[in-house]
Amino acid sequence: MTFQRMGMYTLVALAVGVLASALITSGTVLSLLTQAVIYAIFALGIGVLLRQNGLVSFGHALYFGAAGYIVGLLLNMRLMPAELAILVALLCLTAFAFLIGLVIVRVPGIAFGMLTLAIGQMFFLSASRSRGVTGGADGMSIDWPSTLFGFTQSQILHPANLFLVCWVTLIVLMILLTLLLRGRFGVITEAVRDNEERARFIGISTVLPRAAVYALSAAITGVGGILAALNTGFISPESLHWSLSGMALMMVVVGGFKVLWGPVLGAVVYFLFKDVLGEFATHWMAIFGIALITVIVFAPSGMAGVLQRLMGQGKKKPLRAAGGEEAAAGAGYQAQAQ
Amino acid sequence: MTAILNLENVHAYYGAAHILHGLGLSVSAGERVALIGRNGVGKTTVVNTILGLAQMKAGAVSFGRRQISRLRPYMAAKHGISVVPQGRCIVANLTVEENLLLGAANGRKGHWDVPKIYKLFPILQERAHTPGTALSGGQQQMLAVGRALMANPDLLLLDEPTEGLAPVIVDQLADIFNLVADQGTALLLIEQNMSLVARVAHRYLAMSKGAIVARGGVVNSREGLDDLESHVMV
Amino acid sequence: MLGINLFNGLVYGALLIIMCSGLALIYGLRRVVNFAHGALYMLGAYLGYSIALHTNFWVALVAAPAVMALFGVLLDRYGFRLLQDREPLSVVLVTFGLLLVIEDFVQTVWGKSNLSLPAPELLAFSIDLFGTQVPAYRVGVIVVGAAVALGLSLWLRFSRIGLFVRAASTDPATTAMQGVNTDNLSAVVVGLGTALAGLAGVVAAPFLSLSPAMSADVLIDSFVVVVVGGLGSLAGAFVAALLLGMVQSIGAVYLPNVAVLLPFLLMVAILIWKPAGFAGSRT
Amino acid sequence: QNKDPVKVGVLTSRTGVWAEMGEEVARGIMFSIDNANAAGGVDGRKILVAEGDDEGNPDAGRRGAEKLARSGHNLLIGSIGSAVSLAIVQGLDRWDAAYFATISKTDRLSGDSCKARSIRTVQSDAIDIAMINKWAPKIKGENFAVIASDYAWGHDSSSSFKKAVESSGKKVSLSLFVPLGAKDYSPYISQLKAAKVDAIWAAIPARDGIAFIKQAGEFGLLATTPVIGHAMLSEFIVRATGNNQEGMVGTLGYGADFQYPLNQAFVKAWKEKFNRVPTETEALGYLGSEVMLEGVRRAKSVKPAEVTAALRGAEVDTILGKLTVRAADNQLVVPNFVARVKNVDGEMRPVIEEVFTPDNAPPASPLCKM
Amino acid sequence: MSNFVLQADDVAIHYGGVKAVDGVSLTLEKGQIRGLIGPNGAGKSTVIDAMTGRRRLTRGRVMLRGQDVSELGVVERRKIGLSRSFQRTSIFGGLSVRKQVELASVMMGVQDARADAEAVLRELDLLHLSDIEAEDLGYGEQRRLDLALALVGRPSVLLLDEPMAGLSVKESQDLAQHLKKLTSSWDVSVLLVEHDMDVVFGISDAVTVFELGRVIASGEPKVVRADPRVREAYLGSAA
Ligand SMILES: Nc1ncnc2c1ncn2[C@@H]1O[C@H](COP(=O)(O)OP(=O)(O)OP(=O)(O)O)[C@@H](O)[C@H]1O
Ligand SMILES: Nc1ncnc2c1ncn2[C@@H]1O[C@H](COP(=O)(O)OP(=O)(O)OP(=O)(O)O)[C@@H](O)[C@H]1O
Ligand SMILES: [Mg+2]
Ligand SMILES: [Mg+2]
Repeated sequence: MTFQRMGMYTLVALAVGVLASALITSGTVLSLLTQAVIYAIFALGIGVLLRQNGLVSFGHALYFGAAGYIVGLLLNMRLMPAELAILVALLCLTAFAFLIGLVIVRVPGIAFGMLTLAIGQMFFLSASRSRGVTGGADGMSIDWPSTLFGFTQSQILHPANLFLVCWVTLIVLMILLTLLLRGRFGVITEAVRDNEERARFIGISTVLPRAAVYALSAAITGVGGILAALNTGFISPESLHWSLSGMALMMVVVGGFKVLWGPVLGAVVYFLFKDVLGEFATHWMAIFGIALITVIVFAPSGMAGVLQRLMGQGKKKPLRAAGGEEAAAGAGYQAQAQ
Repeated sequence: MTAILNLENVHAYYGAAHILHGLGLSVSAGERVALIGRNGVGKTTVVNTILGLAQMKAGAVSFGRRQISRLRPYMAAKHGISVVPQGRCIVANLTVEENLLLGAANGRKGHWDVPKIYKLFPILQERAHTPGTALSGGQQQMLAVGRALMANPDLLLLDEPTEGLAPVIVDQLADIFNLVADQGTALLLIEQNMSLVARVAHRYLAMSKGAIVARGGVVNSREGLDDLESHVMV
Repeated sequence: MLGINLFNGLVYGALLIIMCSGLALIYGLRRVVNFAHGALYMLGAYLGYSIALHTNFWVALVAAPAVMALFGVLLDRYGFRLLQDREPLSVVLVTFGLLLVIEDFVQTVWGKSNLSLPAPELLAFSIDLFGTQVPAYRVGVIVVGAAVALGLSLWLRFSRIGLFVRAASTDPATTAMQGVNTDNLSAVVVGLGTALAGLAGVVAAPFLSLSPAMSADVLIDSFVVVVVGGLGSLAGAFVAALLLGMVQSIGAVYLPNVAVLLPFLLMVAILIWKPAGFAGSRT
Repeated sequence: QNKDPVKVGVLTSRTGVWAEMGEEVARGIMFSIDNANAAGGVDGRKILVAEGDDEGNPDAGRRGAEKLARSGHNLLIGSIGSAVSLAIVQGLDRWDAAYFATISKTDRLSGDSCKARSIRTVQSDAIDIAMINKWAPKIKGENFAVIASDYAWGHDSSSSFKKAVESSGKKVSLSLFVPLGAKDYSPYISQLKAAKVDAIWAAIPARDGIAFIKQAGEFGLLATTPVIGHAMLSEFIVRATGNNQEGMVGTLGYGADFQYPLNQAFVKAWKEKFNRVPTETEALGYLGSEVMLEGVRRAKSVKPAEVTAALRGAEVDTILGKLTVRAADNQLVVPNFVARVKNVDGEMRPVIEEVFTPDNAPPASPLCKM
Repeated sequence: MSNFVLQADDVAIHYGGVKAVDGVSLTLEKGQIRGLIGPNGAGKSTVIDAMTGRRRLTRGRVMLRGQDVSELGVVERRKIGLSRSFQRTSIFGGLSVRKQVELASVMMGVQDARADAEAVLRELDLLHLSDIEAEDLGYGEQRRLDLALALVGRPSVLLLDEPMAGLSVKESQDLAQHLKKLTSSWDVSVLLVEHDMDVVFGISDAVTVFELGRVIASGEPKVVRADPRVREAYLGSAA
């Protein structure tokens, strides 16, 4: 993709957002889309981790929820203006994720996923049991000030505006990511994902880039968490629970993680689908399960893959599994290492 | 003579990559055939096709008189075809001895059993209870050969069995392959080391670009060697 | 007091052994971290409940796992086998989908309420242990757990199929090349693993209550066990299951403030110390 | 005649951890609404209902509430979890909706998170605790143990019991806190047995409570030591624990045998339809819905803000008597009950033994600023 | 200080009870090619692992240009000029040939990484494959790519673990000539583990023979080739 192409896509995406916010009058639809975009950012974070590190996180809800908690606490303590609180929250999360990352990215394959799950659950349990500051299992409301970045609360919270804010945030994040991953950082992380040992033998210290990707993905998810906190004005331990991570992961895989916009697509489809379930909603679990299985079975590279194929720009050969050390069973016996 | 293995007009793929282009070959009981060719012409793919590990989109494979339409990987062994794979593929969490026992999974009885293999490769007996992958490359190769023999095969597929082996071991293996063949097991030997081919094979098939391009008899002499090497030097 | 706590830990550990040996077996052969395992456990428990209502507990103890085994065979044949060339994450999410379907199914068939299955007559008495009365049924749970652990170990170590299972767990392609019918082998192993989940469910039914949430409860504990033990390793899972059982029962008494976090702390600590778990040889 | 219909959004747990209670709440609410419709509606308006599922999760609850409210069903009622209710009330102004809390007890709903558009019709934790303060000193025994779930509510229950008991010169010699979602209670039960106390105060709600009671029975604890349950006598718990709870005493938010004309009529009608008495959860759902409809009747409007405003400070006649919606915090000041599980006509259910009238309720929280 | 570029002193590596390498000393002079041969399992790969920091030493030390590097990690050793190839091809399957070689070059701190990468690719006849993803290459090409990754940044020491394995006769001979050329044009020293005796004896300046984790012979190729112990333990008919 050339820079012109990218610029064009960006403009189109922004225009779509503005048009949507202007033309859609139904508050229900707008709030649904807002929700979808927020989760798209969440999923984008998980997708980056998967794409660049080949690592699956079952605990990213930690960053989604923690972002809301940190902002909420900072605001409740009235230590600083909300704008600064947002920044501080993101920095804290990123730094925390980087430190944790330094330790946990050494753990290979699916065990990494389990480790993230464990860490996430520890925070979930601690938040549920804590009394006082975080409101424990009941959660806490977040006191957003009456103005934020120069806009009044009711302006920001107006469905059309809020949607636009989230949408623009998503687009900006995607542009930044594209630029970042296209540079040296992107190549290094891909090399480390492909063959960690060899990477060290060409002079890449492999833990640092992996931890950096982990921190990056946490930061992105954190941005989603902050928008969610803005949207709901409330945060509870459920936002830290692994089932939320699982749901976001589901969006990533259903959307397809080989391209950046796959997870975004997954999130949008998820919410629209859930919404049209309507009266079958009591059986949403079964319907979802079946839909999930169907997509995975029939569209291995997610809906993004299907779309790409329809548009005729897909790669002919399937990309290699980034999932872990296990080579697919049928790939021939040469796959085995000595 | 009955063919143990017969491939006709095989087209094989890895994903979208078309590797074998209408390849045909056949090995009869007790024969010693060499399959030679440069790197990457598709020799291993022939093995993979026989084992059902590559996708065969056209053509036919038959074991003995039985036509096999859809290959499952365990089918070949059941029909008396065993493999010393390129890369050895020693099963990591099994001991040396268990790796050998695994070779007998097809349930065929015959000349070879564990003691006989140990006699052939004493080092394996010494290491019988260590994990198979804790052996060096060459020791693993011996184990792979031993394991393949445990199947008491009618046909032994040897995919570059001497890659990475010391010359003494290569000599030893040459003798062993001859011994095995003398006992009536057919050999299909894929090899880069032409002097080994010359010492073991009676007939060669030369491959290029996924098809057989030349065939002939093998003579164990300077000229014979030159002839063989001419097919892989292209 | 310590004695009775160790006993309690042993009971839960035994249940985890039954549960996790199935999970480890399936992972070993199919490289699938089966998120549906908890749901299968729940399904087993509810099936056992219904069978026990119409016949008795002992029939349920055999019949429910048998039905589950059949389910497992089908799952392998029409699920895992078709997906065997896919990246692990996809298959994990397929099992996640299956979990949703099973949970919904159980809620639809048996309702959303908690159900309760009494302990079988034969074991409905108490015995005196370390000076307190403990239900005999719990001793039974330990016996079943020990039997499963011992039986599986012997089977894997000494039987021909056991050898094949171990081989296929490490390297399915090579194992197939040696003439092992890996398709059937997987079906057997997944069937067995599923049956064990079902057995765990039936065993748990009389002493932990039956509810649609029982699946999620035990799933995380099971993950902790198999990961701490080393994915796919049975011996590791056995050790980790007992360890977790002990940690929970001892922790609840002596470290009540952090008791909930203990399993996770255990997992984090062990994985950082040994990234591949107790028995992990994979690096 | 062409008045706008009353559009109610019944949002409760259809899936998730509280799905079973959700079913009961919804049944109670629908019973009230169906009856009202059969009688020609309220204020000459038909009542239309749309349903939603909060999945027992605040985020899903908020989403569901927003969807219902924005589609016009902006009289919301029925969520169970306190966190879900707290999440919903944050959005009421934005969506122009009102909310009736029928089951969520957290004090924050009538404390720092109180909203003019939100009314609670069930006992708050504070009301429960005031009752415990009165009742606990009367419980037989000198030496007690406490076992409670390890989160805010459990700790509150435990400490207020302890304070009440100690103020009358008795003591609590063992306090245990059990993590939410615990499966195996044996480590706690062995400690309780070893403590050899006169009675045990247990505050373990719902599913966890069921597991605790079953296992306590299994270990013979219930046979030797009386267990007093805080919020553990609900029918769905009693049903799931077999005969284990027979004779157990505890707190209850509603009793079918409460002597009050409206209640007797309600129970009778319920029996006709369902062939059994209503459960605590069903009745609380019914109560909430009745209060909501009364609001419409008084406001002569379906505008959420007007409905709640009309109720604020009002006295309403309910199945639990003539009760006031306290103006300071929009809390319906309800009575409270002590009950005992008994075998009535071959079925276990809680039977009221003592009523704590609304005047026991503590004053409104100063944190509530509407 | 010695004039050895690389020096291993009494290096030992034990895997539990297995003494894979048990007290080996080795030296490499500037611009020298030293062949390292020995029966399978003699410990050749293990010694390379030890010198590059992939395995921890049980005993002994490794010196690079007089500096003790035993405690340094893989990355640091590579950065100060100690590079290796792998017995089993180890490349980045998902990256294009050019991308990965360029990356290696960048990591080595080469100024003009692009030019450096291209030079190496041209040397190894991979330039025409630059834009292909490595996993789509043929086996021989993958082996050359493995070597290319080891060559960028002009390391001063190259430890090559059976670079000719699996190559055809012609490819091996080309590669051998190539190595010879490198040592003179780049001043790189090579430790060459290889089973192709024609190659080893053809291009080495010195040969060391291992058996059972110990050195059994070392010296000029001719002398070593004539050593009866070496003949018996290793060479057989290839002598
Ligand atoms: N799994 C795979 N996917 C795609 N292409 C493959 C795969 N395996 C091998 N190939 C390609 O198929 C071709 C034939 O490979 P094959 O391994 O059969 O060659 P070979 O003759 O055995 O070579 P060698 O002598 O190096 O072992 C090569 O170009 C190789 O790159
Ligand atoms: N991870 C390991 N654990 C235990 N023993 C090992 C391990 N790796 C290698 N060994 C043993 O160490 C010894 C030396 O192995 P090494 O791979 O260094 O041999 P090599 O000389 O490179 O042989 P080859 O020429 O076959 O590659 C062998 O006996 C081998 O069995
Ligand atoms: Mg090959
Ligand atoms: Mg080696």
